[in-house]
Amino acid sequence: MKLIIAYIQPEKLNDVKQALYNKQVFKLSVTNAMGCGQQKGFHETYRGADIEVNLLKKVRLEIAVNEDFVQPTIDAIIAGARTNKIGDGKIFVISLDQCIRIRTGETGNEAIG
Amino acid sequence: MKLIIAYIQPEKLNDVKQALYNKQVFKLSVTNAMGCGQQKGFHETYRGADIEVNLLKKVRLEIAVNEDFVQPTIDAIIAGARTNKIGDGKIFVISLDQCIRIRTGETGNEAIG
Amino acid sequence: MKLIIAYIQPEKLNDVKQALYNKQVFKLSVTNAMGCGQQKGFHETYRGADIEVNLLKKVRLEIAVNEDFVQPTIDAIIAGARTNKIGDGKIFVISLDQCIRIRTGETGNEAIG
Amino acid sequence: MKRLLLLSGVIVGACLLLAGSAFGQEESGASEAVAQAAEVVAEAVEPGPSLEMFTVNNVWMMVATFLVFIMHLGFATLETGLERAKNATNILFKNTLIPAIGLLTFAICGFNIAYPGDTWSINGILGFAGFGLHLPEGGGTSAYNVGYTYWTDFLFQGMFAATAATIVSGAVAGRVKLLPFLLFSTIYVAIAYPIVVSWEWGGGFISESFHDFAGSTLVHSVGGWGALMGAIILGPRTGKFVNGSVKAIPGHNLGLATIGVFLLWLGWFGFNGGSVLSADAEGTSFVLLTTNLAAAAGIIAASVTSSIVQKKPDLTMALNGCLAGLVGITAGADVVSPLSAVFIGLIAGVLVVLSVLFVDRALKIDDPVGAVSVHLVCGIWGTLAVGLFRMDGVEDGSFISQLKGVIAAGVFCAAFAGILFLALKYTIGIRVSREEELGGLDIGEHGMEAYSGFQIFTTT
Amino acid sequence: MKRLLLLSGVIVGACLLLAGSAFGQEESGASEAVAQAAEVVAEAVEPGPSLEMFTVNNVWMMVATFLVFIMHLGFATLETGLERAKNATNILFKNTLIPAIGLLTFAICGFNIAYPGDTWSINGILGFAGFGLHLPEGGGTSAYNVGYTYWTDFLFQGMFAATAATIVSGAVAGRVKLLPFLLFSTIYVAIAYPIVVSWEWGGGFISESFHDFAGSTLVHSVGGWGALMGAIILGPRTGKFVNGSVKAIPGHNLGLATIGVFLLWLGWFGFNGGSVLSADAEGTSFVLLTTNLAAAAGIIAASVTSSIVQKKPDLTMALNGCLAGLVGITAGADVVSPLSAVFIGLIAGVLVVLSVLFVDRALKIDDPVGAVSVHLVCGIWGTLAVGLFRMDGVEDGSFISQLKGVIAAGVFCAAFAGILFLALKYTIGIRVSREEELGGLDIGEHGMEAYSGFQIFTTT
Amino acid sequence: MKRLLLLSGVIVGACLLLAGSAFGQEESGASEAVAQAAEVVAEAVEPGPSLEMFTVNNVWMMVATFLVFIMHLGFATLETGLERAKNATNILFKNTLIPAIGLLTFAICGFNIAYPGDTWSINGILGFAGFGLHLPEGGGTSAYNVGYTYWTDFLFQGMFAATAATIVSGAVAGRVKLLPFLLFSTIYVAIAYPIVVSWEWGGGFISESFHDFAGSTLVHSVGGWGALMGAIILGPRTGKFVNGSVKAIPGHNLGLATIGVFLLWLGWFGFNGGSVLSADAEGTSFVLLTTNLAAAAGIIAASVTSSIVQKKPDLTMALNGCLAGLVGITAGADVVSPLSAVFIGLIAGVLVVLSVLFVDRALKIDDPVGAVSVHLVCGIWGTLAVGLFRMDGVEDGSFISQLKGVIAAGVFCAAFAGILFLALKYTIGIRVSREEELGGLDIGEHGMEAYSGFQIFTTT
Ligand SMILES: Nc1ncnc2c1ncn2[C@@H]1O[C@H](COP(=O)(O)OP(=O)(O)O)[C@@H](O)[C@H]1O
Ligand SMILES: Nc1ncnc2c1ncn2[C@@H]1O[C@H](COP(=O)(O)OP(=O)(O)O)[C@@H](O)[C@H]1O
Ligand SMILES: Nc1ncnc2c1ncn2[C@@H]1O[C@H](COP(=O)(O)OP(=O)(O)O)[C@@H](O)[C@H]1O
Repeated sequence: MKLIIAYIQPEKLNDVKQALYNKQVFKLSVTNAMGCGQQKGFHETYRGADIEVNLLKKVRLEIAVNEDFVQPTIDAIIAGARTNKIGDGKIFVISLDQCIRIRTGETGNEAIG
Repeated sequence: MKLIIAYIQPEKLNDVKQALYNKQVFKLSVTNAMGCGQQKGFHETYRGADIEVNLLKKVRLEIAVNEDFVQPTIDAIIAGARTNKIGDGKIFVISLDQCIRIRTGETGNEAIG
Repeated sequence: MKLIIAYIQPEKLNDVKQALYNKQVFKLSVTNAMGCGQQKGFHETYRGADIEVNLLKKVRLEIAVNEDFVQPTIDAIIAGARTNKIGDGKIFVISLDQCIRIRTGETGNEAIG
Repeated sequence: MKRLLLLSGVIVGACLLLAGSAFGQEESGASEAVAQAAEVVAEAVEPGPSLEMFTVNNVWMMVATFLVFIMHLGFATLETGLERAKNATNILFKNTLIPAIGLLTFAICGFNIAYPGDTWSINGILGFAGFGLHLPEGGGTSAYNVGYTYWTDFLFQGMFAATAATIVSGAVAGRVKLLPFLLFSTIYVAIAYPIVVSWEWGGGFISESFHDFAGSTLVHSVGGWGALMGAIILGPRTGKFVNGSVKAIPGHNLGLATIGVFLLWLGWFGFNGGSVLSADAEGTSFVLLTTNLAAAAGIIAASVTSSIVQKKPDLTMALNGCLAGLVGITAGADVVSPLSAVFIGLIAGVLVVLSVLFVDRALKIDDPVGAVSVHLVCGIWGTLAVGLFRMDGVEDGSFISQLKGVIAAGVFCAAFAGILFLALKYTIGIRVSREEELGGLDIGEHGMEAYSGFQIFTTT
Repeated sequence: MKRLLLLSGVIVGACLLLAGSAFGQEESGASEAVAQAAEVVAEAVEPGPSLEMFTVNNVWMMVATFLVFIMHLGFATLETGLERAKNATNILFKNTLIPAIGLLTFAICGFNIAYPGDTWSINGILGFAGFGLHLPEGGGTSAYNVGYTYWTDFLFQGMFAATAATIVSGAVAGRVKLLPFLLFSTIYVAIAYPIVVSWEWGGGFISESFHDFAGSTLVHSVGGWGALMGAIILGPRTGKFVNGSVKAIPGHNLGLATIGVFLLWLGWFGFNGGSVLSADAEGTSFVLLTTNLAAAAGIIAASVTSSIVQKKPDLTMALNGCLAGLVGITAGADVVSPLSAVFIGLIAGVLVVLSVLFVDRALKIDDPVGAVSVHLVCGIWGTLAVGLFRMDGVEDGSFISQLKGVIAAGVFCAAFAGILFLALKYTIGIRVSREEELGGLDIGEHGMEAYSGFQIFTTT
Repeated sequence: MKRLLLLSGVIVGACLLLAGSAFGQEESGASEAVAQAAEVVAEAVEPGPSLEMFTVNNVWMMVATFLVFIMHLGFATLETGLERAKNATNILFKNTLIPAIGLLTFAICGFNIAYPGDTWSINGILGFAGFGLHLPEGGGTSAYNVGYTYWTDFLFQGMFAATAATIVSGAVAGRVKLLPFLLFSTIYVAIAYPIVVSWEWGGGFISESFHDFAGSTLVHSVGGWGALMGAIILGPRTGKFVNGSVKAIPGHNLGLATIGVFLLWLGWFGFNGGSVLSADAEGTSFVLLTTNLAAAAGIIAASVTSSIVQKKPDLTMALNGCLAGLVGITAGADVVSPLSAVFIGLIAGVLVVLSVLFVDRALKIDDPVGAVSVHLVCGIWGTLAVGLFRMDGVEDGSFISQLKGVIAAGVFCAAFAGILFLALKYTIGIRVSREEELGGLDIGEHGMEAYSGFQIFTTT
């Protein structure tokens, strides 16, 4: 089991969700986050004082999947999120030791989906 | 050392915290998140146009624990969060390589608690 | 590759970012979180009823780095965040299996930076 | 939902049916204006206020009317700010509908119940001058009243009427079902409120001895009794009282709440200032003085009391204190000295804080905005204060007659509201499901969030 | 940005240049007041209103002026609340500038186009009494008008003027570029609006037979046509219509939106009440009555309609319903019976909901706040309703002449707004880039967030 | 906390003690109304304003009073919106208490210091007519003043008084301790403000030659000096100036800030319109005209200036520009031509932007809302502008006498505020701890968040 973490542009969330659905990935968790990457920030000014805004709004996805879903999930995220512009985001994959469904107590592969 | 991630219903947070305290787990971090799982979303309408809301409000817990606290922590989360209704949530367990307390620089098992 | 997660005091974020820059760590993601640790909460009252606030505002950093950047990153976080007061926070290190840049499809060490 | 349609149908139906007969008579109203204006000029020769004075008076009353109107926005924002974000849309919806319902039902029947003239069915207790608005002979001139036209009279009184229902809204926020609440409001404002008003301002059985200048009892405690019965019958919000301990459920937007209180204070310039029923310079300015001194005193007293009792000064208590002072001075604004006004306000400010705590801790009644403490407790206090503080030479308003008035209104309103809420409870139900409550009434009743896109973290 | 400077230069330049000639004449205005006051006293002996009556009238008109003024805050908050958080600063900025631009351009030329007196260039269609404000002989006394001074006249009308531009603002929110929008507003309010006004209130070619009491057509549909053309020419916001299906783009702050509607309702006390142009007791109070009944009826009807059509009662529809009722009654507030006012409001309330859905679903025009439905559709409805509901004895306002007026204003405004928007589109461009739109106009146009620090989660 | 109790005790104690003697005399006030009304009628035969005219005047002054009242909500929302979310409760609390403190202290002593009549202790500089409100003979009639009753006089002036303290509030926001701030406000509004007022409006030593129509100097710069001294003595907010560079600390709610400015603009209809001290048609309408033109010009000029200097148009600067224009016109609203009003507003709008930048960058004084730039800089500008722009025939207000007045008020206020702030600093302390500041004053001083449940991400 893997935990896939992805940072994407907020406005691509709907496309990514659609792409995931197409690959039968229905479960995911979303947080809003701010990111600092290759994408340059922008300058805000407020009452004449400069603010360098280098934390840009991003959406963070967390998706736990079984091994055979890892690649499809990654593909789907890329399909949904890629615009070829700087700021498109990153995907991180982590090994998941265990997964438990709170409602039933099921564990492991059964619990994940 | 393990990192335990759990998604629960927002209104169960207090119960889960209580259950964790009972098991001597005092440290945790909380983020608000939105989740997409077996629980069906609901329909909002706004000025006659439909919105299918399938990202439901969840609370995300992150708890780093030593090995011997893993099971008690999981048990506590389940005890506090379970309602037997769809949407109760999931628990994920990840291996933690290292843990450092910023204040003291302590590392490993000492730092975690 | 490692994923470094850190919880710090919100007001130290700018210092931590500066310290990371000094160590050539330019990429990171930030979420706002609430934490429960050694730091005691405070009491709010609202219309005479007590609220024990034990979830304090924290900032959560997530930084994916190559092996050789792990220690510098940890050092930088500590340098920026330490005040020697309770509540300074924690750093957690997790093994990262994979990293993919959405824009280019690059993977692994190349994708991380 | 179906029920809402039903209600709506009933309201609209009633509107249409009744309105036909109701509004019929004055069809030619405005077009007669010119003729009547001429008449007025003629009359100006006879004794009676000059056309100029009548016009000034009417201008003042119209100003007072829009000030009272804006109180509805005050109530809406105060109540919204003091409840949780997840119920904001619901509260705003209720408070937008209430003035609409209030005005229309007051046109259909309320006005003619409140001011039955000589059409009493039960002498001094219940009268009804018929459905709808009928411009009386000379209704647009000072022949109707030296202070205002018939239309101004109706509008000013109509704006008052809806406040009684709005007061209830705050106490039942966060768990009441929309349709039964609107039904309650409609009936309460259409029947209960005007009946009580008729007893005093309509010339009824307490009008001789009771003194309630602008409605500490007639408006505020009428609303307050409804609030109390509603809060009791509904029960507390989930999470308010847990294992015998009282939990705070903080309001989500204190800026909105503060806007609400300032708008209510502003509205009181018209609520009390307009209750002089003319622009009489000394009368109106005196009333504005006592009103403002009491509000100021209420703020100070509540802030101090809250600092002592709660350790830190509580903004929501200061805001409640302002309203407490205003409600307190409303009964006697014209007959107490400025110094007494300050005292009445100070005591109201102390009272409201203690009452909020008492309602919470001792009575374990959940009143999210403090409506019971502000409107009922301070409404009673203000009414009785007339008996204690009235200036020499004021004939009505002895403590005993004040007490009688308070009791009469209280018994009637508590019974009426109680029965109505219970009837609704055991028929269509008055409380949303626990799940809907936890998820918020905005989604449950309206499928719509008040703060779309904002990350809101609520565990209550 | 450069363009904004340019515009600003133009505005300020125009200000300075024109103002020199424009304001020159009345330099000694205020200092003549004393002399004129004496005159007035002298005149008081002759027929004409007494100084007292003149003063009351003028007070009422000044009150009406500040009520209309506060409508600009109403528009600002309503529009802001119904769009997304990321565009809030931009909307607030636009709505702060519009009254400023409106007042200044109205002083420079608008007032003298709207009220050309006998300086018609094209008879009854286009006139211009010259640049700037020139206090006429006796302009501070009742010799100018029984109801107000020249200054009051200008201010009251000037506050009206800016509303026409504000209405457009709502329909183009979320994607229009700041500078071209301000250019559009400046020209529309300086030229188009006053021309239409001159046709009716300025004594022009429809003034005999057309009846538009306070501007269902002259103000609201003028704004509404601009809104419609703007929304069409700009195209929908990104994400509004996706693969033929209509997506909701929820407003971010319904509390703000509700404040907006209540302030607009409040403002209508002055918008309609002031359009009596004196404090005449019967006239003003009658107009306030019809106005308020229509607003209340609009709320009820829109709530019911929305409950039926949308399954759950939609707060934003109830709010639109209120405005719909108000816009609807504006043309005939003085000539329809109270019962008719209720009907006009009810129909407007139904109409506005259906129109919002129709514009969205059938026309696929993206109007974030419903400006077209509220101001254009209900403005037309209200104007025609005069023909259907006017009381016996009212001479102007037959259905046919109402229709003619609607068409005249419509053709002119649609053409004017359409050409102006297209001209801007093909010169400096009127729409922000897709990227700026996605990131929000607050950052794009102002480099500033409206809710600094708040975590806002928007995927649209 | 303990100190707050102390303060509260002092205030309430003072209230009770002084009030006893203070309010004693007019106990029978209202009850004499009828008798006096009769008198008035009798008097109407003699020269003097007719009862009608007196009543109109008084109505206008009461309207002006509530307009000035609502400015307090404007200040509250503007200041709250321009500071961070974590300090919102604190700011709202301060701004709720200030009008209460202002009104009560003005009743206790301020009014009688400001208007000492013939009780000067130091001729033309310091007088005191005794504690409390004492209805003078005929105080409810035109024998007191042709424009208003004694009660109206007090209320209108009392509403003004509190604004001076509110202005200070904005400049010290985000780091001042609650109790010392309230102490400062109480003393400043009870003593310093009325002394300065007495010099001009109370008939003191500058009243012959100085012209300050509605208080560019007497109100705004009095507040502005307090703001300046407070901001200097407190020092900047943590994080404002870091290693010599100026950091932005963005306000958290620009919608709230915009509401604030529009309410202030609205309030200025009464602030300036009421300062005519009667409803005189030409006088009031002229003043409203100049006031509104200056506000509009201020918005335009500040927007343009900000677009040039800051590259993008800054909403908060446009808002400040509006207030700048209003403050600027306040001294000369009655004696400058409309064209001059536009110029005064334009210059004020430019000035305020440059001043904000100068205060930030050159002086390194941290003034979160721009109170110094708006009220002090533009207050001085407006006062001097009278000397430059007054119309022919205006006798007072030469540049030199204006300058003298500005200096007199400035020296006194800067000294008074400086000493008072320093005294508080070295006794009870005026600044919260760094930790409390970082965590926010809402938690620190009130244990309560303004936006409970909202996720707010602040690193400053
Ligand atoms: N090494 C990293 N650690 C943590 N977050 C990262 C890292 N690299 C990228 N991110 C996240 O991904 C987002 C997009 O990264 P960016 O470099 O701008 O994208 P791209 O690689 O397409 O140019 C960043 O804003 C940040 O939130
Ligand atoms: N595979 C997954 N990956 C990421 N998050 C998940 C996953 N499965 C569930 N979740 C999170 O857990 C929440 C509850 O899941 P759900 O399936 O509704 O609970 P239950 O299993 O009790 O029915 C979801 O809303 C989502 O936030
Ligand atoms: N075991 C843990 N699991 C998850 N989060 C933790 C853990 N320990 C600490 N944290 C996070 O770190 C923050 C700071 O911890 P705290 O114990 O107060 O710091 P310190 O160790 O410097 O006293 C906490 O508020 C919490 O968010």
